[in-house]
Amino acid sequence: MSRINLNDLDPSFKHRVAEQPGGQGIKACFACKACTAACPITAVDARYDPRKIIRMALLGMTEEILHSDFIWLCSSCYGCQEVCPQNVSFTEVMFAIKNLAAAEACVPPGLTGQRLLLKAHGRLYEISDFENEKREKMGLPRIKEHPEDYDALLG
Amino acid sequence: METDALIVGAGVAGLWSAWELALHGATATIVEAAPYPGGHVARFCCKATGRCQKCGACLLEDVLRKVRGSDRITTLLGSTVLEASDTDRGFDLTLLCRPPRIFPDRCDGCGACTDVCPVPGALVQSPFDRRMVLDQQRCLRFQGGECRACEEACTRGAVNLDMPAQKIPVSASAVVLAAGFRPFDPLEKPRLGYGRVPGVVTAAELDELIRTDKWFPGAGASRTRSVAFIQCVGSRDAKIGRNYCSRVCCGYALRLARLLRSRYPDIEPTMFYMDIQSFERDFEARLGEAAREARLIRSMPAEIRTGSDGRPEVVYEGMDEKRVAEPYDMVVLSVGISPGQSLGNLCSTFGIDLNSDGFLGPDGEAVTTSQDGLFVAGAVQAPRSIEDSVSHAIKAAAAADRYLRRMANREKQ
Amino acid sequence: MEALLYLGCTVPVRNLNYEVSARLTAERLGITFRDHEDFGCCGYPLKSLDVRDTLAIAARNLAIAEREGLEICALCNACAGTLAEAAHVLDHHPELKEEVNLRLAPLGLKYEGPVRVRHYMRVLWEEVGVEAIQRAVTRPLNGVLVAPHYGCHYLKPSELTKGFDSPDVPKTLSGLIAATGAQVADYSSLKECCGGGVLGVSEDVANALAAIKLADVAGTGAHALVLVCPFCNVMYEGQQKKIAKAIGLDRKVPVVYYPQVLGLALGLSSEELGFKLNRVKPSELLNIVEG
Amino acid sequence: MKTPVEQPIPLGGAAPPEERNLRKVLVLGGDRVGLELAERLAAEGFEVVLLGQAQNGSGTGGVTFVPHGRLSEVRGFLGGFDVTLSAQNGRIRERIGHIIAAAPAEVAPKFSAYGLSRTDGALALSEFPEWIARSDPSTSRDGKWFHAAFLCGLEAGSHPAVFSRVLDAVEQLGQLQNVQTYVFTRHLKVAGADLERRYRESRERGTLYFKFDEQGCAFEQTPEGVKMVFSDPLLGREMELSPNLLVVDEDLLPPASLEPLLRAIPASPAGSPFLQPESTRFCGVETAKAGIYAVGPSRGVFAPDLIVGDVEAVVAALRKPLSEPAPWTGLSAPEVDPEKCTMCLTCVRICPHGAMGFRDRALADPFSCVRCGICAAECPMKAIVLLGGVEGNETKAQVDRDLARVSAPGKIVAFLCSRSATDALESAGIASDHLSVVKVPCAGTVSTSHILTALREGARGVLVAGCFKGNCASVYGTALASERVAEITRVLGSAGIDPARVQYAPVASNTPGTLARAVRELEESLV
Repeated sequence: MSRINLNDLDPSFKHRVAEQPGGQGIKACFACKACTAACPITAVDARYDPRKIIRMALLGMTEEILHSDFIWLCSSCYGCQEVCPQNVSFTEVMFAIKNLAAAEACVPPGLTGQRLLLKAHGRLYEISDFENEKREKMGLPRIKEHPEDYDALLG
Repeated sequence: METDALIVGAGVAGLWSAWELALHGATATIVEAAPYPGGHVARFCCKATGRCQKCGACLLEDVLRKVRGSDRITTLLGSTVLEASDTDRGFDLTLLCRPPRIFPDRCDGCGACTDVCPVPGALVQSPFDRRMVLDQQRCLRFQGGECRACEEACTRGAVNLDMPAQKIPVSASAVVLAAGFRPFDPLEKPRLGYGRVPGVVTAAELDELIRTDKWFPGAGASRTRSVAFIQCVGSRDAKIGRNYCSRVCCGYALRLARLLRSRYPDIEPTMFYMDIQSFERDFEARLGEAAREARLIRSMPAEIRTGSDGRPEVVYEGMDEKRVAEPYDMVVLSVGISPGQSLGNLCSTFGIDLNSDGFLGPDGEAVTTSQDGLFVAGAVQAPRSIEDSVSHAIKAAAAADRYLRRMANREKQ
Repeated sequence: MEALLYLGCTVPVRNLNYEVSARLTAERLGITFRDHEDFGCCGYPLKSLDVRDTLAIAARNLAIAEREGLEICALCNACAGTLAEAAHVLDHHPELKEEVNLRLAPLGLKYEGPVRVRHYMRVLWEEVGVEAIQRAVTRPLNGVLVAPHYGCHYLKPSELTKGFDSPDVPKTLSGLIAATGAQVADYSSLKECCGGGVLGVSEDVANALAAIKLADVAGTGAHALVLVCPFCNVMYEGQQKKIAKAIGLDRKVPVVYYPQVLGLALGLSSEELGFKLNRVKPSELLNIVEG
Repeated sequence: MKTPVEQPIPLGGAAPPEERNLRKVLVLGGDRVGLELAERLAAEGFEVVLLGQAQNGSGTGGVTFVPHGRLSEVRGFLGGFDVTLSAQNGRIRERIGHIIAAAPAEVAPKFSAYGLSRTDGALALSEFPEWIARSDPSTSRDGKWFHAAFLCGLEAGSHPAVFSRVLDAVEQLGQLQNVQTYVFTRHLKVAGADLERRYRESRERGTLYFKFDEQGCAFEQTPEGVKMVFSDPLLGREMELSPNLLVVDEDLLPPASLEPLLRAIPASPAGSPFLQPESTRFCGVETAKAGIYAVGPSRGVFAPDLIVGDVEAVVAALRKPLSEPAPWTGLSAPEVDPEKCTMCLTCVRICPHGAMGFRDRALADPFSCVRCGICAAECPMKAIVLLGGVEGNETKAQVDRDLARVSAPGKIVAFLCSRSATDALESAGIASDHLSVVKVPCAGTVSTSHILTALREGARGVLVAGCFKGNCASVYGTALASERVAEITRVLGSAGIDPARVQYAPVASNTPGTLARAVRELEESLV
C-alpha cells in the first residue's frame, strides 16, 4: 500500500460523522483496542476491525472508508460499544458512517432492495392471501399491509 | 474536649498531618472509624527486591512510630464524626467513640473468635501485631443484632461487647479531612470475571497475601507461572464516571511483578496497559528494564472468562491484530482509586462539595477547601500514591498551621 | 397485564410456531396480547442507509401504541431493540423528535413519548416471574437439556437493558428455562453473535459466526438450542444445513423457541405449539416430554 | 554580616554555631516561585536574600535581591550557614539560617534528540505562547487546513507537567477553525490533576494522537519545512505529514545551580541532580541536611500546582520551632571524647546528614544529627558514643551496654534497626528464646566491634537486620552495615570460624515474614 499523506486527508470527516445521530462519540476514542477484542466479526474476517475503522475515520480517510466493502460487515451486536471505556457507541458510529456512504450511493444492492420492499409493502415480506390463509389455519389473525404510510415516510 | 486540629482518618495522610502539626506545637486528635490505624496501607507489603522499590508502604510504620511517641497527638479508633458546626473559633463537633471491643492485653490472637463470627471481615487480625480487632461497623451486635458468638468463644475473656459507645463533644480550631479512598469495586465490571472466574484477584488482595506471608506459587502442575496484570480497572473509564488516571496502578503493578519475579524467578508477568505512567524520578530510563521484567501489551482486554482448563483466560486483541484468548495461572486486576465511601456524609457534615472527579474538596492539588479552617489531605481529594499522600498531608498541615497561627493572633488582639 | 403484540416482518410469515406458542403461553400466564393491524416494519432494515428513516418508521409504530395507551411487547430481538432504542433516542433528543413528528404529521400521527417497549421474555421475567411460571408448570421438563441463546439485541446495548439482564453474565433466559424444569447447558460461546446482521452483506461471514455456536452446542449434547429471535433463527435453523456441510458437522442441532419449551411445560401439546414447523425436529426433546 | 572564609576542609564542615540566626533565609530563585516564596517568608518576618531574580516593581520589604548572583559555596549548619555568593560586584559572604533551593527547572528543548534544528516552522514548546500571540493559523490560508504537530515524549520519556503544557497549546489551537492538531508520543502521562479530562476534551475537539512503541518517526528537515515519516501504530500503514507547525517538547531538569548545595549535603548521591536522596523517606521539602530545603524542580517536582504546595510546606517548615530531631529514639546527640578524638574527621566525611563539625575535636550539631550512630560506628578511635537507649532515655545506657546486657552464650544476637526490623519483630510474633535483641537506631550504628563483642561473649550467631538498600533514612547506613558484615565474614572465614554465623538481612517493617525468614535461615545454617 502506498504511503498516506496526512496533509491530503480530510480532517473534517470525523466532525461530519459526529454530527450524524449516534455518531457523536467517535472522537472520544483513545484506541485502547477493547472494541476489537470484543468484536465477533474481526475474529472471522480481518477486514473488519472497529478500532482501525475509527482510526481511518478520525484521520479523515474518507474515500477509502466510504467506498469500502468492510464497513457493511458490522453485525450490530453492540459488543464493541459495551466494552468501550470512553462511551464511544461504536455500533451507532458505524451506522453513521454507513449512512454517509449511502448518501454517496455506495451501498450493497441488498440494502436498497429492502428499502424498495418497505415502500411497496410496509414490511420486508409481502403479505399475500396465501400467508393470511396459512395464519388463519393456525388460528392467527390476519395481517394488513400499509404501503401508503411507508411510501409517504420514505419519500 | 479541645484540640487545635481534628483529623478525620488515621491513614498515612491523616497520621502524617497530625505529626507535622505536632511538630509545629499544635495538638491533634485523630478520629478513625476502623479499629486499627493505617488505612489501606496497613495491608500493603514491602515491595523491595533486594533493593527498595520506593513503594512508600514503610512510611506508614515510620509515622506510626512518630505518632506513638508524641504526647500532642490523641488517636481515637473505632470513632466517627457525627455532627459538626462551624463557630467563630473553629468547629464544634460531636464524635461517636466506641471503646475497643477486644482488650489487646488479653487477646493472644488465637482466632477462636473469627472461627465463630458469622460476618466475614468483622473480626480480623491487626496488621501490626497478631491480636484480633473487631470492626464495629460490620459486627452484627453493633448493627442492631444480638450475636455474641465471639464473646462466648473467647477463652481469655478478651471480648467486651457491653461497654457503651460514647458521644464526645470536641471543639477544634481546624479540621483536616483525610478520610482516604475506596478501591474500585471490580464487581462493577463483571466482564473482568472478578468473583466469578477462579484465579482473578485484585492487586491489593495479592499485596495483603504477600504482606502476611500467605502467597506461594504452589507446586507441580498447578504452580503459578503466568500472571497477567490488567491496568486501568476502574480508571480512565468515562463509562463508569471515572475518567481520571488513578496515578498509582502502573507503579503498583510493575513493582508487584518485579517482587514476584525476584522471589520466584520462573514467574512470567504480563501487563495489559494503555500508557505506562512514570512512578519514579528516573522511571523513563528504566522503562526498558520494565519491559524485560514483564511482557508489556498495549491492549485492553474485552473479557476475562474461565477457560476450558479452568484457568482464567484473557480475551484481547493480540499483536497480530487477532482476537486472542490467552490462559493465565493468575489474573491480577489493578483496581483504581475511587472516591471514599463516607464522602457524601463528610460533604453534608462540613458543608463542602465534591470535585469534578467525585473526590472531596477542590480540583487540582490544593489542600484548602471552600470552608475556612477545613483542609483536605491525601487520597480523599484525588488519587495519590503513598509518597504523594504524605507530601500532600505535609502541605495540608502547613496550611492548617498557618490558619491556626492566624486564629491565635486574632484571639490575642 | 396487557400489551400490544408487535410481530414485525419475519415472525408472522416465517415463524408461526414462535407466534402461536407465544400467544398460547401468554394467555396461560395472564398476559393479554392485543393485536393492532396498523403495525408494520420496525425500521431496523433501513438503519444502515439512514438512521433518520429508521427513527421515523419506528416512531410511527410507537405513535400508534401511544394512541392506544399501551406498551409494546415484541417477539423479535431486533424489533424490540429498534423500537426501544428509537423511543430512548427520541425521548432524549427533542430536536430529533421534532424532526420525526414533522414526517409523521401527514399520516395523522404524533409521538410524544415515552412509550415502553419490552421483549416478550422481559415481560415474562418482570411481569410474571420465574416463581409464578414454576407454579404454573404442570409438566416439568425433567431430563431435558437445552442450550440458551440470548441474541445480541436481547442484552445490548446495556443502556436499554439495564435492570433486566447483564450482557456480561446473562441470566434471564437460563432462569426462564430452568423454571420449566429443563436443564440449562453451559457452553463457552454462549454470548456469541448469530451473524444474522451481516447475512445480507456476506453469507460467508454470517455463517462463520453461526458455525461457532452450532459446533459448540452440538458438543454439549443439548436436545435443542433455545431462541427468542427470528433473526437468530434464520442463522441457526435456516442456514444450519449449509453451515454443517461447510464445517463438517454431522450432528443436527434442533432449534426451538422458548415459548414452545415453556408451552410444553405448561401442558400444551407439541401440535398446538407448532412444532411441526420446526425444520430441525427436536425429536429427542419431544420424546422425553410427550413420550 | 560577613564572616571570614574558613580554610577549605573536607565536605565543608565547621563548628556547629554557638548562636543561630533562624530568621535569615537564602532563596535560590529565578521565576515567580522564588519571588512568591521570598514574599511569603518576608511577610512572616523572615529576612530574605533572593538570588537569581531581578527586583520586581512592588519593592517588597524584607527581601534583598541579588539578581545576577549565584551560589558558590555553603558551609556550616542550620541557623549558621556561611554562604559565599558570586555577584556582579564581587563575592558576598553571608551568615544564613536556612537555604531554600527554589530555582526553576532547566528547560531543555529536545531538538537534537529528534535530529531537528530550530526553524520558523519548528519551535520549542516554550516558544508556542509567543508564536500563537503573533500568528493566526486559521485565517492565513483560505479553506486549507493548518496542520500543527506536537512532539511529547516521542523519543523517550515525558512527564505530566510536559503533557499539561502541550495540552495548553492544543487547547488554544482547538479554538480555531480549520486547524488540525496532532500529538506524537509514546506513553501519554495522564497521572496528574485534570489531565485525563483535558486529554479527552482535546480529542473531542479533533486532536489526533499517535502513540509509538519501539519504532518512532523519521524527520526530514529541509529549508521548506519538516516532513515526518512514520508507520501509524494503529493502522500499520506508512504515513507522512508535513506540518505547518512542529512544536518540539522539552526536558524538564533540575536547576543547574545546585552544585554547591549538593556538596554541602554529604548524602547527595553521586551523579544525581536532585537535592534529596532517592529514598521515600525524603518525601517532603527537607533534604538530608537540616536547614537546606528543596522546592519544586530541585526535588523532581515540576507541575506548577504541586510547586505551590511545596512553597506552603517550606514556609511551614521554617516556622517549626527548633527542636532536636528524632525524639522517639530517645537518644541524645553523639558525644565525642576529646581525649580520644584525633581530628581525623572520618565522622565529618561519613555523616550522611552533614551533622558533624569540629573545633578542637569533632562536634555533632544536635539540631542536624538524626542519631543514626554511623559516626560512632565508623570512628577509628572509638571516640564517639551515643547516649541513651532505644527503649527510652531513662537508662542512659549506651548501645554497647545494651549489647553487654543481652549477650549470652548460645544465643543469637540480633541487631534490629528501629525503622524496620524492630516493627517487624513486633508484628511477626517471633517467639525465639534463642534471640537476644539489641535495638539500634540504624543498621549503620552496628560497628564491627559490636559484632565481634557479641561473638566474644559467646553468641552462636549474629544477625544485623536493617532497611533495604535505597530505603535507609540515613541513606547509606544499611550499605555500611552490610559491608561491615561482609568484611567480618571474610575475617572469620580466614580464622577458621564458620562465617555463616554473622549475617546481614534487609527487612521490611511491614512485611514481618522477611525478618522471620532471616532468623530461620540463620538458625538453620547454625545447626
